[in-house]
Amino acid sequence: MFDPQTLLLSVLLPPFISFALNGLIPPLRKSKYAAALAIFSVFISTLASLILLIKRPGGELIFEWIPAKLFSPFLFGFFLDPFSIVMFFIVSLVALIVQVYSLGYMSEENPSGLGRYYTFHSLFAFSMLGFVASSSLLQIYIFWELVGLCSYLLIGFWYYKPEASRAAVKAFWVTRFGDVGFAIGMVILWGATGTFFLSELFVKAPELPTAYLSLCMLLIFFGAMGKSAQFPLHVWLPDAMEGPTPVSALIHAATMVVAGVYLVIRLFPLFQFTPEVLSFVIWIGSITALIGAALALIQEDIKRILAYSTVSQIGYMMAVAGAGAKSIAFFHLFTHAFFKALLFLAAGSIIHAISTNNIWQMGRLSKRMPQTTILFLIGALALSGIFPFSGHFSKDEILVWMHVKGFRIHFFILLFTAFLTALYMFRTFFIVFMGDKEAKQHPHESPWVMTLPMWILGLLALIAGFPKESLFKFLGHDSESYHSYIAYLPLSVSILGIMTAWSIYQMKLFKPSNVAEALSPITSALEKKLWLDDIYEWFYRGILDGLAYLCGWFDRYIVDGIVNATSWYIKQASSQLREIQTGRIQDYLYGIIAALLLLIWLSLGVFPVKDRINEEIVKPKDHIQAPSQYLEGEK
Amino acid sequence: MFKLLTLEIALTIGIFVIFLLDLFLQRETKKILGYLSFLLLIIVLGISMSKSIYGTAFSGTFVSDSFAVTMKQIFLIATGLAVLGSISHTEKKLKGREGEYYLLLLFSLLGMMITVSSRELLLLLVGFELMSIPLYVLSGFDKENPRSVEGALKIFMFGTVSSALLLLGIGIFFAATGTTSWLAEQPLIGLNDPLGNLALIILLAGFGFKIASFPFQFWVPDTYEGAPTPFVAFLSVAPKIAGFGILFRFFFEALEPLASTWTIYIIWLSALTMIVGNLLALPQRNIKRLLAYSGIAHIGYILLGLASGSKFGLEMSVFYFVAYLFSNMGAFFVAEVVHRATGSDDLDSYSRLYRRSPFLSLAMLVFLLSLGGIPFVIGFWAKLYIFLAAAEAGYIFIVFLGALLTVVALSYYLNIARKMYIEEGIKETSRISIPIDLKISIGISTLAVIVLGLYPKGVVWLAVKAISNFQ
Amino acid sequence: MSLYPTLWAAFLMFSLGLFGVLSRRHLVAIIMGIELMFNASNLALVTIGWAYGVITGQIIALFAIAITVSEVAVGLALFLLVERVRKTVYADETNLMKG
Amino acid sequence: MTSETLPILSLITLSPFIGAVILLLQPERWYLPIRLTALSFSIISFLGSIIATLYYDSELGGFQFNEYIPIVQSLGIGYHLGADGISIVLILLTSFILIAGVFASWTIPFRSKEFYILLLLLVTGVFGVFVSLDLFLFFLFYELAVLPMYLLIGIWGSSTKIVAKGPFARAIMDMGLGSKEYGAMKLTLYLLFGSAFILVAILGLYSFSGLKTFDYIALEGVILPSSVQNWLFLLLYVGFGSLAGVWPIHTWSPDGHAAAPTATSMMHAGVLMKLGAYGIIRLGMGLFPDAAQTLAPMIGTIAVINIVYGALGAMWQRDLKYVVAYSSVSHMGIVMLGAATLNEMGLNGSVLQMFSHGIMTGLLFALVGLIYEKAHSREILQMGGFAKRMPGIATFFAIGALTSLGLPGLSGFVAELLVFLGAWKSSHSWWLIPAVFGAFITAVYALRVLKWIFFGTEKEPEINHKENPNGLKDAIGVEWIAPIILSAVLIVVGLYPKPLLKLMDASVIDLLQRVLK
Repeated sequence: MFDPQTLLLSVLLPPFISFALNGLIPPLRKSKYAAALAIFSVFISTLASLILLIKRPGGELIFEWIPAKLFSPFLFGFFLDPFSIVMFFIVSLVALIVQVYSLGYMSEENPSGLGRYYTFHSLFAFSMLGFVASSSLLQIYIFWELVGLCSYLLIGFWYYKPEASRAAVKAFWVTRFGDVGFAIGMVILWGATGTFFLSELFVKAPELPTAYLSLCMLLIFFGAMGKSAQFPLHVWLPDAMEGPTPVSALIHAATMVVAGVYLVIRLFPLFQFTPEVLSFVIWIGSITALIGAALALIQEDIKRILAYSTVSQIGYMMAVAGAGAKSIAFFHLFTHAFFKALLFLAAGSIIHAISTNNIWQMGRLSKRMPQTTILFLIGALALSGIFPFSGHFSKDEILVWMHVKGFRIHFFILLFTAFLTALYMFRTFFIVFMGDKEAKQHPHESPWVMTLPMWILGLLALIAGFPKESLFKFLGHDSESYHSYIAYLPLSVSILGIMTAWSIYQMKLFKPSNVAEALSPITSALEKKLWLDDIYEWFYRGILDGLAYLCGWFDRYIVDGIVNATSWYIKQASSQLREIQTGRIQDYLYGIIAALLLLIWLSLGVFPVKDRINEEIVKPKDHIQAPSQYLEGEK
Repeated sequence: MFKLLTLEIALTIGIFVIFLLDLFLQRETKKILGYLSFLLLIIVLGISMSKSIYGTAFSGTFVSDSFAVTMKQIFLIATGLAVLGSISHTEKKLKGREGEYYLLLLFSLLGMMITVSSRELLLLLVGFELMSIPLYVLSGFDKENPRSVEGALKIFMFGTVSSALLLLGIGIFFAATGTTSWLAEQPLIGLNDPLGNLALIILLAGFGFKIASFPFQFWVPDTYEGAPTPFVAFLSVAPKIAGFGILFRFFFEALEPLASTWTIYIIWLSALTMIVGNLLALPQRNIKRLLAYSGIAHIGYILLGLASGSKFGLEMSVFYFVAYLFSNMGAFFVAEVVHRATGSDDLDSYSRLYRRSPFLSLAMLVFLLSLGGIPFVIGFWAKLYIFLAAAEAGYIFIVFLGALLTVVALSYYLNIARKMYIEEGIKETSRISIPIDLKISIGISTLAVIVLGLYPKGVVWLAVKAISNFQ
Repeated sequence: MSLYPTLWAAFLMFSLGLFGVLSRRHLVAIIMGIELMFNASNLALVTIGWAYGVITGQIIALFAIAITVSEVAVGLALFLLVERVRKTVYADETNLMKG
Repeated sequence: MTSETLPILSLITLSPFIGAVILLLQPERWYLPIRLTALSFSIISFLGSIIATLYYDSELGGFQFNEYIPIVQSLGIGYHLGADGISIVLILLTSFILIAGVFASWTIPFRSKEFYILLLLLVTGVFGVFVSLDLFLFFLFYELAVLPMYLLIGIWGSSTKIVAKGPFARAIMDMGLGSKEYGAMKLTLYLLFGSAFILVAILGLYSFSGLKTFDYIALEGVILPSSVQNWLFLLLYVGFGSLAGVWPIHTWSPDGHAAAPTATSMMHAGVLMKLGAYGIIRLGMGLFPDAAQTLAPMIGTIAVINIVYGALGAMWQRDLKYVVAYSSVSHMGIVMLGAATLNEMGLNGSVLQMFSHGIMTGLLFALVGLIYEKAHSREILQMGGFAKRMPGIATFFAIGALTSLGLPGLSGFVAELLVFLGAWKSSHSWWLIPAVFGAFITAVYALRVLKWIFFGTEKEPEINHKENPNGLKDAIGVEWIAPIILSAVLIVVGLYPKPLLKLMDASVIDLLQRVLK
């Protein structure tokens, strides 16, 4: 029973089944078994992917989806390789943890709402897993859109909150905007190679002219930018925090947002032939990392802080992937999944306790919520890359690689980002947990159903860095051990950041506002989120709606106006023409004269040109019988 | 040779019988005259089925071939419907004068029967007048109604002037050819010099009054509006078909070799007639005027068949006669019923008709659809066939024009449908009671329109048979 | 003798009649014009028949006269009716119905 | 399969007609029997089309289930039916919409008998067009399909207010824009105007071919000189284009759809517009292959205009029905684009898009009808937060909206993808770009409408307060059936389009080989 196909199916199918059952049977969805079903299904997937992780087989499932005679038909397939197996593990595990956590977090929801929540979760689990294992570009696109749909649905889960629905729609629009690029790139890639199947693509694509291929990959990467919230398409992710916190932990931290990185990793065999695109990827990655961190620094909403930090961490991944180390990018993805999810869940338990997102209304939580404090600290340390937490290893690898491969500028950008990361993380930590003023409500520690998952994640965040070597071996990446001052640089920078935060927010050595004034142009730019939202707003309200207005107006009053005018003029003409019927006999009699003149005029036209001799005009003999014969004639 | 004239003789005898009865009957009992004349028409129609009435007489000037007989049958049917539809009208409005009414109808019918089987211009003239003069009288039959009188005056003026033209045309024809007949034996010399051409034109103008094609249509709406409606049903169909009978005989039998000349006149008249008829029907508010103009438009379509100058085209026109006959007469009968119920011919008196009488509104809808050429009623086939013939003859642009004008036509037909079925605001909702005779005639027309629409083949056969003896 | 003079005469009569029909307002005058037209045609017919040396022309003329008479009979009756109902004998005042 | 076996196509086509006749005999007041009669005869057609789908030999392709009865031999008119893959798909679509439409108009308030009679007549015409292989018959059924619309819209329709502006304000005002009579009359005259062109094209073909027959199969054989082909093809394009909502002769469709009652707009947007596209593909491309090849660039370009223009037009609208109507204009653009690509992908996509758009727009109109029944308003901006009161309707509406923006897993995606691929493979690759952007704009307005109506804070149109005091409710009882059927079809086809595509593939390739040779 452990043959790869079965395992593959037992990873993919359970969430789908739970989604189908919950979706199609309203009574079930409204009952409390919906949650149980969803959790159970994703638990099975987790087990199966664990077995896969241990056995590490390879395998493949293929079937025909769209038939074609003149073209090669479109195949569908799922296949196992190191990346997909590990990703299976990450996705299913985090999904499981988050779904369990949600039992506590969403306890106030009414049953039908909870059922909807878990239905969406199952759908998400299914489509994310499917995305991971897809073996055809088209299929990747399909699941790509499906996870986008799930994020839309879950962000807008509290649809009656206006900002939630707005954030959901915004997320969908922005990602969809990126997908326009993805779709076009995909189509024109197909146009050149005639196949969507990855293995065939990897064979055929290299023959393409580099410019063409670069165009395709650039467009596809555009999609990745949308999905993975890369600058300048990152604007949807902070707003997406309107959704329930566990959703943010699962979708907008651990799994879905990294789909773009995963896409780049998957298509790396194609990217590697297009150095220009790769350098573009590096640039986008590093800029995103920097901007994300900078923006995180000035937020007051704890979830937004985490969101921006996600943006910047994904920037890291992109950068290093662009630099050619897909395994390192994947490694960071792996560790980041755990500690970022942990951070979100911790934040969630805080919000659950004191129902506000604003860090300035928190404080001294360390006494009230000790477990949460510790867990958040673990996450923060991991994120800042402090030894021995998992983040340390991956971030180290990234920076080292950037340095070794000689991307100096990017190296320093990312190094500075590391400093900022530690700074904003511990700014948050000190304000929220150590801050001197009391929170208004009386916070309490969350129930075990929430803390237990957090502890598991905390453990993972702690240890996830150690299996580095074996993971690299599994992914087929040789990480040359490289010992020099570089290796210690990131760590020391992070510690420096922590110290800074401590000195500012704990010791109050100097006021943050002074720093802000000192850097006023930058801070004001950051306050405005670099005007990106305004630009998009303008594009949406100004360009799109303007065009729509033009078109609609033109259509209604010009195109349709012409139609109406035609019939109107016909009516007018007819009522004009009525006048010829004066009602006076003699005027009528003129009609006859007019007719004669007309006919004579016509005859002048036709007559002289003919000279037919009279003999032609001979009537043939007539034959007159009873109609009987014509009866036969017609039969 | 008299057995060729059986129909005419029988009709004449019947007419005299009715005449005598009319003299001796009491005022109250005169209504049976209507049934009698209907009976008479049935009998004559029965006779017309016999196969022994075919041949030529009077040294070929009087011909009774399949065309003539078919046309006569059509006239008989039309007149029969008209008589049936008039019964209640006459006994209500024209108490004591039924006799004259029916006699005049029958005389007019006799005239038509003579015209369609005459191959000689003098006979044609006589028949023509015999057909026309009763119509003048009947148009003015509603003596107290100024509109009726005025309508009669107009048709009379128009008619007399055009018969004067006809006489002149005969004269010029005579001058050009030295003969007034187009017998089988004898060739027509000298028709294609300017003089003969002039004769052709003037004769066409003379006949034009009967079919009321474009420049001769002026009298139509006024006369229709004034005259008694059941008679208008007759007037709008039978004389026009008779006029076409004459045209077919004269142009297609006598002047077929000159086709390339006269088809040009006909096509022009046809196009103008379509345009004027449809456009003028558009702003009408009076149902009778509207039907008058739409009838003019239909004349344009039929002319298209003649203009195609082929047997095929003529067959299709004959098909169109049948379609037009039932649809148009039916519509006028409905108009009569509504007029009697509401006392006005205004379109507004049709609003919510479906509430007041579902049968009536359904019948009207069927007639309108048939006139508009919508599938599964006979009008559709008629229009299609005519267009087909014209396209075959290469008048693709005229077909295009005609097809576009059909849209205009439908816009005013549907306007009536809207009033009957859609329009909301309504004062009167009492049910309309339909007199039995009108019920029967409307029923017959409706049935014919639908059945023949579902099975057009029979009519096609009739048309083919009718035209079969032209070369 | 040549038949042109008579034909010209016929032509003139016809045009005269037509002119009368179109120009006069009084109904009786109009019908006189129509009479003229008929008679012109008759004259022409007779002449042409004579020219061809056949009697067809004369026959038609005879018939035509009869027809004319009947038409005029109907016409005059109609005029009386108009005069009684519409209280006018002028052609251009009988325009109740138009358009 | 020939006509000595069960005449399946006649069964499909005529059973609604028989149903109409039977309804005619029933008294107005029989509430249930009327509906059951209509339903049962539609189900007969439905089963018939299912059987046809199953028995159609998609490997063989070509026209099957042929039936031939001469009507008028001397003119070459015959009752010739036959269906190939494309027709089968569209028949299937029609019968789905028919069933859904019968259920959607179950609660129709007044004159239901006449309503169902007209509906069934309409459907007879539609089926007839899809299966008739005789041009005369084709035209006959076409006109039959157009006419009942007039009464359907005029009697049961609904009016809106539209201000007259612009250079033609006077004309627009006099025409009474926005009233249901206006919509009905406009639609009917527009389509008859189109049918005039079609008629001329058919008669022209008849006389040019000189075969003295209207039989499609026979006429397929003749190859006319290319100039004649171009003219006739253009006539057909204008004629059918006016029905398919081709820019710029699409303006009847928003007004017509907006004025029409639910089932009618379902039938119309769902099926009749397809009928136009079908006409262009079947008659245009089938009979005038050279012309099709010559004029494909024009068609494709206009189609692209349709896509973007329609989407923007929909974005401007604030009346729910108008939004859906304009979205169908835009989607019909995708259909025509697929037809213009002249390759397997594109044409398959085009036919599949006909199917999926038919179902989708049927679903959307059904839901709009429901919303209108509950809220008595179609003003989008007056509604809000309905998802709380009517979660079911919200769900189905979301499915419809997501299909229209081409979300994978729903049938719209497959069709659009195929069309896009075809467009890139075609002679004018640039068509792809605006088409994809059109899809993006669709996403914008579709989600926006979804958000405005169903999400956010609760609002209620003020008319509603007096008209139904008991407030907004979710759909109940029989109202569910139409949405369930249609969205099920959407999902199934979206997940596994293979059978449908297999069905049409052979026929599409036959057509292509005729065109490309």
